[in-house]
Amino acid sequence: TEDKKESDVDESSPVIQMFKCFQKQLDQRHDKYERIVKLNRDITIESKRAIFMLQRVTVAGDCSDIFQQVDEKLLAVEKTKFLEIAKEIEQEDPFQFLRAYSSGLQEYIEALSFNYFLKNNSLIKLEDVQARLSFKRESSEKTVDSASDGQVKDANPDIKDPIMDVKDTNLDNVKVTNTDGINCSEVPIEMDTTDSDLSVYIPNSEYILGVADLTGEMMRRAINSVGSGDLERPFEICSFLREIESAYSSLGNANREVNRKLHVLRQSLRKVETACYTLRVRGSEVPKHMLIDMISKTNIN
Amino acid sequence: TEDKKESDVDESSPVIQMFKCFQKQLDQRHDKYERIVKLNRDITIESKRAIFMLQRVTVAGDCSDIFQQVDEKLLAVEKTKFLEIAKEIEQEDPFQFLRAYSSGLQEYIEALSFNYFLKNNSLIKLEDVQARLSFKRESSEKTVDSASDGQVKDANPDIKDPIMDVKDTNLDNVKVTNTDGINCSEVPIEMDTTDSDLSVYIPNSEYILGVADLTGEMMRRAINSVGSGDLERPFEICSFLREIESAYSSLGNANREVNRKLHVLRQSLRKVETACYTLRVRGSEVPKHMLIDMISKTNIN
Amino acid sequence: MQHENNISQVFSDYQKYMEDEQQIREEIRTVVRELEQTAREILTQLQSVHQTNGIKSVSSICDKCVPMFETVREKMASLNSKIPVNQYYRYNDQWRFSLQRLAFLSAYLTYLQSETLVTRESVAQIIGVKVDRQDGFHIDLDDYLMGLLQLASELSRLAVNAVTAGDYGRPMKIAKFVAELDSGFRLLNLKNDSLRKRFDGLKYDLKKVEEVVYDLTIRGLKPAE
Amino acid sequence: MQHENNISQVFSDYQKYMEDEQQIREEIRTVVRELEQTAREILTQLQSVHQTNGIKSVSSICDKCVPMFETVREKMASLNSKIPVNQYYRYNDQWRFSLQRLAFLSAYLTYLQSETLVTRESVAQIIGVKVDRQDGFHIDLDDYLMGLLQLASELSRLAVNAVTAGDYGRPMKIAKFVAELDSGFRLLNLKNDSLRKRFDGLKYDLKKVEEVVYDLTIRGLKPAE
Amino acid sequence: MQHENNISQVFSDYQKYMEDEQQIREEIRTVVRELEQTAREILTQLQSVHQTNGIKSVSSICDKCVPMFETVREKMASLNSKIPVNQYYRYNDQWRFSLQRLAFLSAYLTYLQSETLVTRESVAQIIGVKVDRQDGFHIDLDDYLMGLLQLASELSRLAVNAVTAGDYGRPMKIAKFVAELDSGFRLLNLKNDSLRKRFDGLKYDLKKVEEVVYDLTIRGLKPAE
Amino acid sequence: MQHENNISQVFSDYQKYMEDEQQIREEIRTVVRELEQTAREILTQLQSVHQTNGIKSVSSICDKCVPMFETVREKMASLNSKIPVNQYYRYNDQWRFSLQRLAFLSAYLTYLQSETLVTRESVAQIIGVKVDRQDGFHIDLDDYLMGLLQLASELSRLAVNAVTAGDYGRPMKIAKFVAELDSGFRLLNLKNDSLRKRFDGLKYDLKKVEEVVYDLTIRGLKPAE
Amino acid sequence: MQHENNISQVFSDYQKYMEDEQQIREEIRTVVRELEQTAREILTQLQSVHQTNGIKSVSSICDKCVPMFETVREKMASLNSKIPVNQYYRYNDQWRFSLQRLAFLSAYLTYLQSETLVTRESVAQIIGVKVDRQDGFHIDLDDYLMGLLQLASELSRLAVNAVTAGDYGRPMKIAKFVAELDSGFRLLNLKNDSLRKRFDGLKYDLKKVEEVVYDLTIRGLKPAE
Amino acid sequence: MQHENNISQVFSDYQKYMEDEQQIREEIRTVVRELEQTAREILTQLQSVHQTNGIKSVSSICDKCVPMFETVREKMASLNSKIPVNQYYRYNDQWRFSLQRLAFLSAYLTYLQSETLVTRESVAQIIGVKVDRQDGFHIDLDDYLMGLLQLASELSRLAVNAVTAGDYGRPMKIAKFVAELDSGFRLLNLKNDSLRKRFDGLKYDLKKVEEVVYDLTIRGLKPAE
Ligand SMILES: [Mn+2]
Ligand SMILES: [Mn+2]
Repeated sequence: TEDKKESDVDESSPVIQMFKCFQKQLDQRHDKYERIVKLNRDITIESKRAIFMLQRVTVAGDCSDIFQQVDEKLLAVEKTKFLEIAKEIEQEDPFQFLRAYSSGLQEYIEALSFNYFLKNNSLIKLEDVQARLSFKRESSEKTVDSASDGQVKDANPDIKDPIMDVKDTNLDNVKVTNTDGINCSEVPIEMDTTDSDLSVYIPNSEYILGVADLTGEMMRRAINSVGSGDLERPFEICSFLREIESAYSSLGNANREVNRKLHVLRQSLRKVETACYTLRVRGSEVPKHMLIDMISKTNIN
Repeated sequence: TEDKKESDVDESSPVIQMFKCFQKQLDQRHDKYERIVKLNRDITIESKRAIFMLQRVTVAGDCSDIFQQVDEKLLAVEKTKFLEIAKEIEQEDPFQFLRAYSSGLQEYIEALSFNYFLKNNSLIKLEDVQARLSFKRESSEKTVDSASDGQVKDANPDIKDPIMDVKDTNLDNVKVTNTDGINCSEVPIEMDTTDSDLSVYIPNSEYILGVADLTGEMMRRAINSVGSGDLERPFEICSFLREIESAYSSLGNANREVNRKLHVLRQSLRKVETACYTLRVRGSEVPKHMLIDMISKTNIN
Repeated sequence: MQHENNISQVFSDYQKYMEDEQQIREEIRTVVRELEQTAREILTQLQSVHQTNGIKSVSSICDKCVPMFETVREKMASLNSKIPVNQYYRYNDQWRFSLQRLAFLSAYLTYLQSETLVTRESVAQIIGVKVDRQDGFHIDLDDYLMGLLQLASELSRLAVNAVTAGDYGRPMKIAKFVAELDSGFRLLNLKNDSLRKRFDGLKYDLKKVEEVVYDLTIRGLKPAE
Repeated sequence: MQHENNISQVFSDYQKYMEDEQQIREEIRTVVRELEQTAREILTQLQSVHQTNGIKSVSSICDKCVPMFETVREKMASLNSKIPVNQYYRYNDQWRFSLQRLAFLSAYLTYLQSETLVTRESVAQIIGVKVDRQDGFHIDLDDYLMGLLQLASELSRLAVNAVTAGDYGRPMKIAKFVAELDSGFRLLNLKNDSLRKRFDGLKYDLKKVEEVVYDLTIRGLKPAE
Repeated sequence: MQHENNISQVFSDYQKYMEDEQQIREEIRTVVRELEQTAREILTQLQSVHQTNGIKSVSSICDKCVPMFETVREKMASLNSKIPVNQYYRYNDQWRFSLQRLAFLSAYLTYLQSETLVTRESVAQIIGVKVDRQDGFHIDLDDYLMGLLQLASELSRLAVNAVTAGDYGRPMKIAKFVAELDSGFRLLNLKNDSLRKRFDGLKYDLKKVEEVVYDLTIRGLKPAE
Repeated sequence: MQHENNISQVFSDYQKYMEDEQQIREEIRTVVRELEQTAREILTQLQSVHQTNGIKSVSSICDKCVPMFETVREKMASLNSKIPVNQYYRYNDQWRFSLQRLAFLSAYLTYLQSETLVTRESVAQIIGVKVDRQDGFHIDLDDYLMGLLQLASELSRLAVNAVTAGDYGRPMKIAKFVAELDSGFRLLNLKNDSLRKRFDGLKYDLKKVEEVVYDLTIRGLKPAE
Repeated sequence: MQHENNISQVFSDYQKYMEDEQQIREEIRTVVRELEQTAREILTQLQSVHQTNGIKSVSSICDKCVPMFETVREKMASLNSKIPVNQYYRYNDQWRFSLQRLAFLSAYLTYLQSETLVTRESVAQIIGVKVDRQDGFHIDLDDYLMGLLQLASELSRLAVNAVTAGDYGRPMKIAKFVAELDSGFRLLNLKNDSLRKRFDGLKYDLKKVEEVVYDLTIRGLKPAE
Repeated sequence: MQHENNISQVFSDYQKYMEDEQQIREEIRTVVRELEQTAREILTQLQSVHQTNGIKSVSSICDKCVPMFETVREKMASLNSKIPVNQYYRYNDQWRFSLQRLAFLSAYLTYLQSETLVTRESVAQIIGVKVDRQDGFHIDLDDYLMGLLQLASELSRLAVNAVTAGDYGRPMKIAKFVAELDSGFRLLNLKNDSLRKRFDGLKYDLKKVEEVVYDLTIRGLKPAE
């Protein structure tokens, strides 16, 4: 083994040069992944907080400022965190880093669709969600004339135009400058991108998983409604949940994650059905004359 | 339930005021936790990279620049990431947020102690690690005269003074300004802190867990040594690992995490013992005269 | 050999560290067990309001409980003395559950006495701890909140049993109180922890109480306010 | 009802999305199975170098393999045609293992032919894929590296069997080659993934080869260089 | 060499054998997937009785389901034709779950039509299988019973929703029916398997239904029998 | 060789030892299976009180059960005879569940007969075992208490069904009884075991019964005491 | 009532059905236990080749084993008689492991006797089963192959111990044999099951044997072929 | 009221019973912890034979251990005194693991002293317990066997380290000893328990030792017998 020393790391060896290049590529990718993971955590937290805010909405109170706050919060998440992710994964296969931000994306979809349901009593469409995560490029030389197809069609006026200008974020475009003449970037970053917008692509499966989580919030909302005296909401929600449950159930070959969430969805539906049952069975007890009597009494108070 | 409306959220109610205060406190705490978690991820990654660099050290090559790079990397982690954590947990019970940075701390201890072992052939002491995570306060009015007891006593000259000046970090001190006159901070932040240094406290148990991980790196080092023709290292490491194994084994009532790592440690020791066995049994095969013959031949090459 | 002594030193330090910890844990366990014993006695006392004539003797039941908290404060002082400075969170799994239970008992007693929501400051005073960590052994915000959630659950049961005992006014007041508590909790951004899980039950407590109020209302049994 | 249609639309879209995916997956599965069949045949061919007279007929063995890669390239073109643009990483679990295996086979063949390390570009060319994602169906850096690690393992076995077959020069060259590969890999910062796990085995391969060199050296069997 | 041919023979036989088996498994999978699709459609149909006006259109809902079972029988015949003689138990993990589901659907349909318990013979007839193993593709007793337990669970949900929809008579009949099922199952000495686990849920279903009956009774809503 | 014989001796001893143990386990299994059969029959009998006319024939139902316990005692004697001296705890996992079930049945029968709480002594007498370990095959306190918790659950169900059957007095008495059980259990400092887990269910049983009483009260259906 | 009888009939049928199955399972268990006893004895006998003088008495060791397979065949006939027609796959988990073990023993014996690979036909004959499913109780190809993989593992151990016992020729022959087995298995497209997992071990067995040959070669101990 | 006293009596009895049990458990825990401490010290001592010069000082290492078993016997006597008559199996989970460990240590010491297999009688004597259950605190056969399996594992490590330390004779003797242990265990029809699982490791220990012997043999390092 004496000749070991001869074969010691030879900095000029092509193999070593090649691996130095690999090292840079791997580190770049890992760093990017890590940055996305951090954005993902931020998105998760902000979306959860938006959901909490929405659970504070009561029929009786004045809720317009809550909705406004939520709209602002969601918009802020889109314009900062999601935009940053969009920049990170520009030119990448959208599925390559999906695992790094999937949980945040689902939580965001949960929040957004809950907000939408409370305002419109219906389910937000995937295209509308996707439109919110599609951004105009600030530095584009030519203006984008063709408006995206995915615009929210019957959106509440509270929801801002989903294609938003990106001005107040100060992310640098990551440029990989190659120090020693070898192309070490796994992916050439510099491309003509002036005519393409930035976006965070939402696979249909992520959307469906986010909507599954929405049903849990709907259940909470239904029970809260009983507590706060809104006796119609639970029936509306029950009917909505039944439709969603039925739609989920008729999916063939759904993946395991969907099935797991479907189980929770069914439990939520049972809870809402039981609440409706209780409302009905208790409501049935009042004879007409007593009800009139009761209402008049209440009015005196 | 008609009188429900009367009891709707009353913004001026003391209960609601109280809960608004709770809201701020909880959010502050969660935000702090989240910031620490992110620092923890950074520490983990940087420490892992330092370990990889150290595994590149070979006896034959010129390693002083690797050591220098590792020293710089560790110092950078301390002066930025750990210092930020120290600022976050200043005035807090050090155990309150430990879970948020425990994994990074252990990985850092693993890297630091590996570095130390390769230079000094011995185990770095807890006090020495602690000293590196203790910082002078930049803004302190009076200079800290009493040098910390925890200075590295027989440290390699490569290791910089562990009590380091904090100049090149630009963290603002988090000040909680109370907008509505109620003290909403769970912990009053403003205190006379001029005479106290900042530090990230290292519980002995974290140190022990970090050292347990070190043994895995030592095993890698031992096997690599055989591959690169350094036939003495494995025996040294074997002896060192046996001592550590014996020390771990004699701990009473060790916690589950220690026991899990001890299991891995034992496997590593077995691997190193087998490597030593192979060296010995093969080495035994050379008759004296052949060995001489062999050496002379090698010299010719 | 140089580093051998080094290693044994390291590990004997750690052995010492662990033994100290174990010692402290055992002392804590003993005090906590006594605390729980007292808490069980207070609870038994307070739960007698659910019994047939309990609702009529609320104030005498409360009077019996008050001195029992004296014992709580003594045990708490003893517990405090066991915990090294700045290590509350190292050991707090051991008393966390008991502290929540005591926060609940304080809140329940306070409600029965005055129909008001106990503050964290009052809880701290009643059970003999601090509010702020810096001041010594304290009660965490989370634990105080957990106690309030237990209170809501207990009150929803009380609303039912009050009706059984012929007290039709109490459910109305409980309903107002629990609704306010619910509004308060909804302001919080909870993590997916035990507090969140318990909070998820609050809406059912409120619903139950509302149903009792409804039952009384439709039968004209609601007393004039 | 307004939102009902809404909901059915959403879910029928998803049903469609899933069915498309399943369709693609099945097509991929079929091609990958054929690829694996070819890979197995190449491997069987290449492994015959371990057999008694194999070491002496390395070049004819290689010659037999070369045309088999033509089939690989055809299958690969077919595989490429199945994958929608920008969805490589949606499905790549299905072929990842096969791609690593093919990278290994290319690397092994290249080594046997020229005793050099195959580049990623060459692998790509041999098996008919691209190097860069943008250019089409490509081979990931990770998968190429995995192939190299499999090569190291195969070569350590070859060093042993070469000695058995009386070829004492080959182990020396293998040792140099594997040592350089090891130096290269040590430059990488690997995550705790399968690549890291496999890399952990590389040091044992190197150790084994060094032992063979040692055995030859002490017996004076090492040929003059 | 004699035994080398021998060896290759062994392995090429095996390759054939495995491919045949895989072929069979894939064919079964395809038919089972279609069966499940039909089962899902029947279920969606039957579950519409829970919806707001569903309880009033039970008979028309049933009418819509009846022809769908024709499809089931066709698929079942096709499934039967895929299974090699005597190998029912080799593959039955693939359809066991679907068979239980179909047993449940038959039982549910029968209950909605006539408020009676479907027999195993009827299930077999409805879904187009045999009762006895020796007569061909059959339904095992375990699978039939699993279907009945699923029925109990569905009926307890129906009792609740029937009341919501204003049908106060149905829960009484459901209660009687589920109580009888419960008595039947109690006689069995079940092993510790999935059937036992599912049976443990039956008592909750029964309790739920009894509570519905109670709620109606105490409010005088129970219709005269 | 001396120690070789030694070694075989060790292993043949062990073979014998294991076979003996297996023999005993199988004998126990057989008797326990018979015990469970009898227990199921008693339970079926006792559960008929939930049925439409059951509540009116409580005493005749009880009369039918009494002789069935004779069989229990016989089986128990047989079981006792299978257990080697001092090895109760070696095998008690095999009958523990059945013993708890029998304790429950004794407690239920006793309650139905006399509305009193069965003592451990009575349970022991009814099922033919000892109270004290040293006197022979005995029933552990844990198992007796587990039986009582099962009783509470059964009684909460009975309260509901009694109302359905028009018996408005029984729920009051059940409420009082279950409240006492609850107070009793609250005194205990339970470990975190299966008893504790089951005890957590007791408060739901109590709550349910209290709600039944509430329902009767608010509707003026509570009979004068 | 009509359907009530119906219900009890369903359940008493099921009780009967379950008891029958249990009976069959227990009978199978008994025979399998005896089979395993015999298999252990054969194994003990065959493993004595590893002992100091074992390698020299291979043929007499084989002779002792041959009659022991007579017992195997008897037990196998008995096992066969317990299985209801067409239900091989319902119960085969109970004997699968033993069958694989016996396939291994047959293969080992055959190798020791003639250094050839046993065919599935021979295995079937040696242990008294059929090759084809339709002819009766048979051995599946998977189980036969599993036996071969166990053989490879045993032979790699034998190669080591043969050298210890001074038999330098045997490892060469074993190496050749195991390499052929390896080539054979490599042709298969194995599913991800237990066979695949076990196959992954084959390469280590082969490597070990190759290293033994290497060790002999480098020391000039390899006998002339 | 009669039965109310009854109820409180039941629960205060139980409180007493639980406290007694807890008391016993804690006393056992304390003694077992001390036992384990001593066991750890003996192990540390015995494991020093693996260290560089350990193999040469086996007999002095053994001498140091002998008096440490005196402490074991004392602790064991103390443990025995804590266990109520006939309740060995109620608590034996608490010391089972330690007993196995001590059986291993006795076996290891005995082997190092005399290269013989310790008998269960000797283990019992060394650690101060009985062999037969009826004579008092005893060691079960399972626990003794578990100790022997730990010994095999330790000896395989010793064989390796002995060679490293230049002792080439020891591995031969270890190989013979472990082979005998293996033959013994092979006779047993082990249940699927922890003993079986551990036994599965024995064949790897044996293989390891055989390979050490092989390595020595092929290099001519095997000392003349
Ligand atoms: Mn949610
Ligand atoms: Mn590490």
